[in-house]
Amino acid sequence: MNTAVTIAGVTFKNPVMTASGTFGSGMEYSEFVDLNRLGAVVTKGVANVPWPGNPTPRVAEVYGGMLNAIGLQNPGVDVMIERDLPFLKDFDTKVIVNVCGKSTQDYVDVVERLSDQDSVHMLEINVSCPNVKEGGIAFGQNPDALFEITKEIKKHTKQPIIMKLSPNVTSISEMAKAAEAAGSDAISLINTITGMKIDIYRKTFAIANKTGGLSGPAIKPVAVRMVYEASHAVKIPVIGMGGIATAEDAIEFMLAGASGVAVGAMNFHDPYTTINVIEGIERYMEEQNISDINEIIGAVK
Amino acid sequence: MNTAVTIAGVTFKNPVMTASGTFGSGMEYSEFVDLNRLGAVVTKGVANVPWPGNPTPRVAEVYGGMLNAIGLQNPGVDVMIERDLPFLKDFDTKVIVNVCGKSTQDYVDVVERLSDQDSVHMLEINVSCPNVKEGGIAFGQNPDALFEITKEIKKHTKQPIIMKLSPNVTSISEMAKAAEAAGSDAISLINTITGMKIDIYRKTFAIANKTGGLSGPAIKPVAVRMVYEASHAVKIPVIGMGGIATAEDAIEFMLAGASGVAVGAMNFHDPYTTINVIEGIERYMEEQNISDINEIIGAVK
Amino acid sequence: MSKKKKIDAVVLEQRVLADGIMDITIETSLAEDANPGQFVGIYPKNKSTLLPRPISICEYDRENGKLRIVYRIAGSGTAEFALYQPGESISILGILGNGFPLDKAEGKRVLIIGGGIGVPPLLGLSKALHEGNEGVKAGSVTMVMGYRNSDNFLADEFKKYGNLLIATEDGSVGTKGNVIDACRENKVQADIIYACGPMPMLRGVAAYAAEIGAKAYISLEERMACGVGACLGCICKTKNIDEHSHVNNARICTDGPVFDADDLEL
Amino acid sequence: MSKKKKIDAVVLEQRVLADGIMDITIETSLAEDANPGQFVGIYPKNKSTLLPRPISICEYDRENGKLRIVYRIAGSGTAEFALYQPGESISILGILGNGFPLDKAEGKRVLIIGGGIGVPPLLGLSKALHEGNEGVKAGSVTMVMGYRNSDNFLADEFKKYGNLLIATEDGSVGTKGNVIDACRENKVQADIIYACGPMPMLRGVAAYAAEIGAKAYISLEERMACGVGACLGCICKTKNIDEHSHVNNARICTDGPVFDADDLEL
Ligand SMILES: Cc1cc2nc3c(=O)[nH]c(=O)nc-3n(C[C@H](O)[C@H](O)[C@H](O)COP(=O)(O)OP(=O)(O)OC[C@H]3O[C@@H](n4cnc5c(N)ncnc54)[C@H](O)[C@@H]3O)c2cc1C
Ligand SMILES: Cc1cc2nc3c(=O)[nH]c(=O)nc-3n(C[C@H](O)[C@H](O)[C@H](O)COP(=O)(O)OP(=O)(O)OC[C@H]3O[C@@H](n4cnc5c(N)ncnc54)[C@H](O)[C@@H]3O)c2cc1C
Ligand SMILES: Cc1cc2nc3c(=O)[nH]c(=O)nc-3n(C[C@H](O)[C@H](O)[C@H](O)COP(=O)(O)O)c2cc1C
Ligand SMILES: Cc1cc2nc3c(=O)[nH]c(=O)nc-3n(C[C@H](O)[C@H](O)[C@H](O)COP(=O)(O)O)c2cc1C
Ligand code: FES
Ligand code: FES
Repeated sequence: MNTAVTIAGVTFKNPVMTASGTFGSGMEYSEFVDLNRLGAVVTKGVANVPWPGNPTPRVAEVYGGMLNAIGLQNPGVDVMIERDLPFLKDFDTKVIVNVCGKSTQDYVDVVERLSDQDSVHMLEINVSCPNVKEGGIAFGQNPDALFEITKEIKKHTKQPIIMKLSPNVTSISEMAKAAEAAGSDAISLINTITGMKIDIYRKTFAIANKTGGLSGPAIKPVAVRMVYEASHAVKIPVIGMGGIATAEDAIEFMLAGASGVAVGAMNFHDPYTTINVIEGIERYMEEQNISDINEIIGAVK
Repeated sequence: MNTAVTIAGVTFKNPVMTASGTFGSGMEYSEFVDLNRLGAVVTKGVANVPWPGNPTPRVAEVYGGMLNAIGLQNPGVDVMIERDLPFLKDFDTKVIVNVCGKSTQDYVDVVERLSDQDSVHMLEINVSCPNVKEGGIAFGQNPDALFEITKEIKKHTKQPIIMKLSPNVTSISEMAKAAEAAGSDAISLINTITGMKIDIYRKTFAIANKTGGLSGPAIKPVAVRMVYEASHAVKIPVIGMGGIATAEDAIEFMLAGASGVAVGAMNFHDPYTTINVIEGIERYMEEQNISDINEIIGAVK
Repeated sequence: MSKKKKIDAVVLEQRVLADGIMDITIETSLAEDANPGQFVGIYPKNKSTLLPRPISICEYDRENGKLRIVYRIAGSGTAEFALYQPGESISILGILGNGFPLDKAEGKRVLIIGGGIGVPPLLGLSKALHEGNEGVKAGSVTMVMGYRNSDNFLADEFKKYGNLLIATEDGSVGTKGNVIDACRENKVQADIIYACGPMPMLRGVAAYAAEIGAKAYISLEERMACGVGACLGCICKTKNIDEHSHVNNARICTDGPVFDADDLEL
Repeated sequence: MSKKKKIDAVVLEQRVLADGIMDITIETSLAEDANPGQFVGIYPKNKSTLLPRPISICEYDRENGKLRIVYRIAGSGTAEFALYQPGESISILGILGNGFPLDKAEGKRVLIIGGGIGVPPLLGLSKALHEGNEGVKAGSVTMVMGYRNSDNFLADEFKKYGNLLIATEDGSVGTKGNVIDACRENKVQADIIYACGPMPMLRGVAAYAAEIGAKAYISLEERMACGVGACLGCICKTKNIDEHSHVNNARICTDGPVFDADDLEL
């Protein structure tokens, strides 16, 4: 039985990854999960310098999911290189570093700093964070801006890049095509959908930032649809995420066209979710007599 | 205690309406609900001629909600005038007719046929149905197209119109502004978010149409955010909907800026939802010492 | 007929009837209005699932307010139902749909055909036509039930109401094959056929009815949301323009689930 | 210390402690690692709510694997918890956070201040410092607990571990006012203060500690998602750059919930 998938030349032992920002740098969940079993660890978004993020409350629970407006708090790329990457290097898993920035130059600075890090197998470029005022999502909601920044980043990277797309757009196909045209090696989606919660007794926003990104099972149907649309619009591989809680969910994304899948908010519900998904995929393959996981990628048209 | 709201000159005894397509013509749920208690009955979308809709399966359940791709099956405006309006006329509630079409002319035909119907208090123009191939959503995803069709429809209507917006857009504010600029008297949102579900054992789409519109509690945070954004972008009143299950949910929409609210998919979970919402709003007003419901509209900024 | 309601019912008993098939009896005032072929919507308590599950009434006891329901564990909702204990309260919507039209059966040779999980709703029907307790008594009742294997749930109960033929896919009991094979093998004649089961079987039933010159009433299944005719989720194709919809669609939940096979585009 | 786990625990008993306040004891192997001031995440079963509820440990019994938890019914999750019956299995995540630093308290005058639902986690702490069962025995233990009214839950238990002063908003018991009013009224002196309660109270505690020259350790609350330091949802502002985050933020769930008040931007 083969569960390995290859995305932009990088081979993952299985398609199951962690979604950026929901698994810290891997360290926090290593108490629960043997990181060696994961297809990849995708780290929290990192910028050129430390970012303080947004005021609290930063998270709020909603029906079947949560809102977050962390605002990309991160210790900066230097700390990542000195502390997090050495930790991750000891595990037999792939490492994808999620990169954020406020300007094109910010992104370029980070990817350049990471370009000689052998322990970094791929870079995921977050141009879709709805929770920071400048930069970020501005690139992720306009195909021309996405094209430009992708092209610029590509000039400065050694590792293959994954442009991470925002679902807060009219046409996800158009965004996927812009990323592909500019040379992105893969795309990942979806980032969170912008949402809001109001506390009707305190008459305030549940999130200090007013809006937050919606994630969790509530968004899965939207994510599956966008993965389907995006993977039909481009030839580069797609990594799918959005509400994955079970192996069935992961398989749904793969049938829709995803070559890899990531578990996000559901890590908070159950820290063993990634492992359960991996084991469940293997069971499904056995039951369904599927010898190679690659057979199911995009199999439902 | 005043629970009445006035939207575009029409006064509703309370802000609670039914969401189009989830309450039939009112007849079906009149076995459960005293229609006299509702702020308004909003009918299923009606076209100039009968539409057969999409093949089955048309509905699928998902986490905290459902997908539908009914495809706007309807008996045509003549049947509505001969059968449904006379039925509704006997109730002391306002009637809003939801209108659909494939071309601008289709919409114009319907609103003209309805213009001399006194029992129709408002028209809700559905340019946001994601489940029909032609027309519909094409108008709802492009601000220029929305502006043009709104303007054209306004020329042919006697009743005030509500343009119903699609959430499947990059900027809801821009769409709201286009509707307002073209003369719409109010806007309503959100229609369903396009989603997909795949049956991993049968390896087929759960909905024959492949994609369907997501509704129910799962979408509430997105709906509240869009109501907030839209109501801050325009001066015309906003009717909010998307996942309303309880009075708390309805109040959340009103605090975000909605002058009216509609209950959709949750009618299927509990046919008494509208009444429970109405009673719960009254209880909230009592507890919070709110003498006029209008005080809470847009109160959280 | 009373109005439809969403109401709490109480589980009286529940047992495993066959592999993956449960037999539950609930107490509810809705039983007063129950007829063979109608159904209820049962709401799971799991808050991630909001829609009622349409499940047919197997037997009803109007006086004592009881409904017997036989269902297959098919997914998360029915898996949850299978855990319900006596005394537990559940939410149901009903009575839904139109049942089998009995009036045409008086004194006639009735053939009742069921397949798989389409078998249970036919029990109350067979009983009514055999005993005449709904004011209509069939001249004769022949029942043909199709199963996968020898796990012939409810067969003993059907036998009380007439002549029972069985078809099994694996040939372990009765005719090897499907219900139509069994009908042919036994040259079953009838004036009126009532059937419930998967769509391919129902197509076979309609064809067989035409062959033997019988009238067929068949019970359909479709994904439902509201269950009360409001959402237009559950339509089937009709030969003629439907009176309600004004297109060639009828709503299974309210215009059915039982239809005159001649009216349908199968 | 063992690893953190998500694990099933069993409810041993539950009772109403005061109006809207529940007192539950659960059996779990996590109790082995419990310390005063730490907390667990309790997962509601309601599938519309996916995040664990952070609730402090009130008392722990390591040998017998028991945790006592006292909580206020504040929303849908805690309302669900209040229905749990003895024998019921629940899912918990733990042990989470760092508890109160006891080592500084040896032989010292300890002041323990709690307000509202911040009272319960201080019971295990008072006991430990009074009895010395964690290897540290306070010279003296004074406790000041603030309540809304005369419903002084846990007060009788606190009394066993030292001198208890009470402040009530309505003045029905002890000092009318808040815990700081009670401290002033009684001119409470201390070398070290441990506190848990609402933020305004904690600010008052930090100020009072400065006044009397005591060191204050305070337990903070914030909305949490992961509970294990991964999501960065639950931060508080620190005076200096935090060692982990490299900005002026510490994670309450892992770096806290107890902090040296001097380190915080309150
Ligand atoms: C009129 C009618 C009568 C029925 N009578 C019976 C009966 O007597 N006994 C019995 O075992 N089953 C019956 N069914 C099928 C039964 O409704 C499904 O097996 C059940 O809904 C599955 O629910 P689930 O949550 O276990 O499955 P899931 O797959 O988790 O359900 C997901 C969603 O799909 C719907 N769904 C899944 N399968 C079906 C299906 N076959 N038909 C309609 N909706 C479905 C569910 O209602 C739910 O909304 C009947 C269906 C209809 C339409
Ligand atoms: C470290 C820590 C220790 C705590 N210890 C206790 C305790 O011992 N006893 C006690 O009664 N309460 C305690 N709380 C508060 C407790 O977490 C909340 O009352 C509880 O989460 C409410 O959940 P709910 O589902 O009933 O409310 P809901 O309002 O329905 O919860 C919705 C969401 O908001 C979160 N939330 C709501 N209120 C709070 C809050 N005050 N703090 C953090 N998250 C909140 C919930 O966890 C959930 O994610 C503690 C909080 C923290 C952070
Ligand atoms: C708390 C939190 C923090 C996140 N931080 C990041 C981030 O730093 N970079 C990024 O690209 N996506 C971030 N995301 C988005 C997730 O990676 C993922 O795209 C999204 O949550 C959808 O998946 P899910 O529904 O499985 O959570 C974050 C999500 C959450 C919930
Ligand atoms: C079965 C179904 C049919 C619908 N039909 C229509 C329609 O005909 N016209 C329309 O404008 N919206 C239609 N809608 C959208 C709803 O009116 C509403 O905008 C949406 O469902 C979000 O609200 P909810 O989450 O409360 O259901 C339909 C929704 C559902 C679920
Ligand atoms: S299920 Fe809604 S019309 Fe039949
Ligand atoms: S709750 Fe996630 S870091 Fe504290």
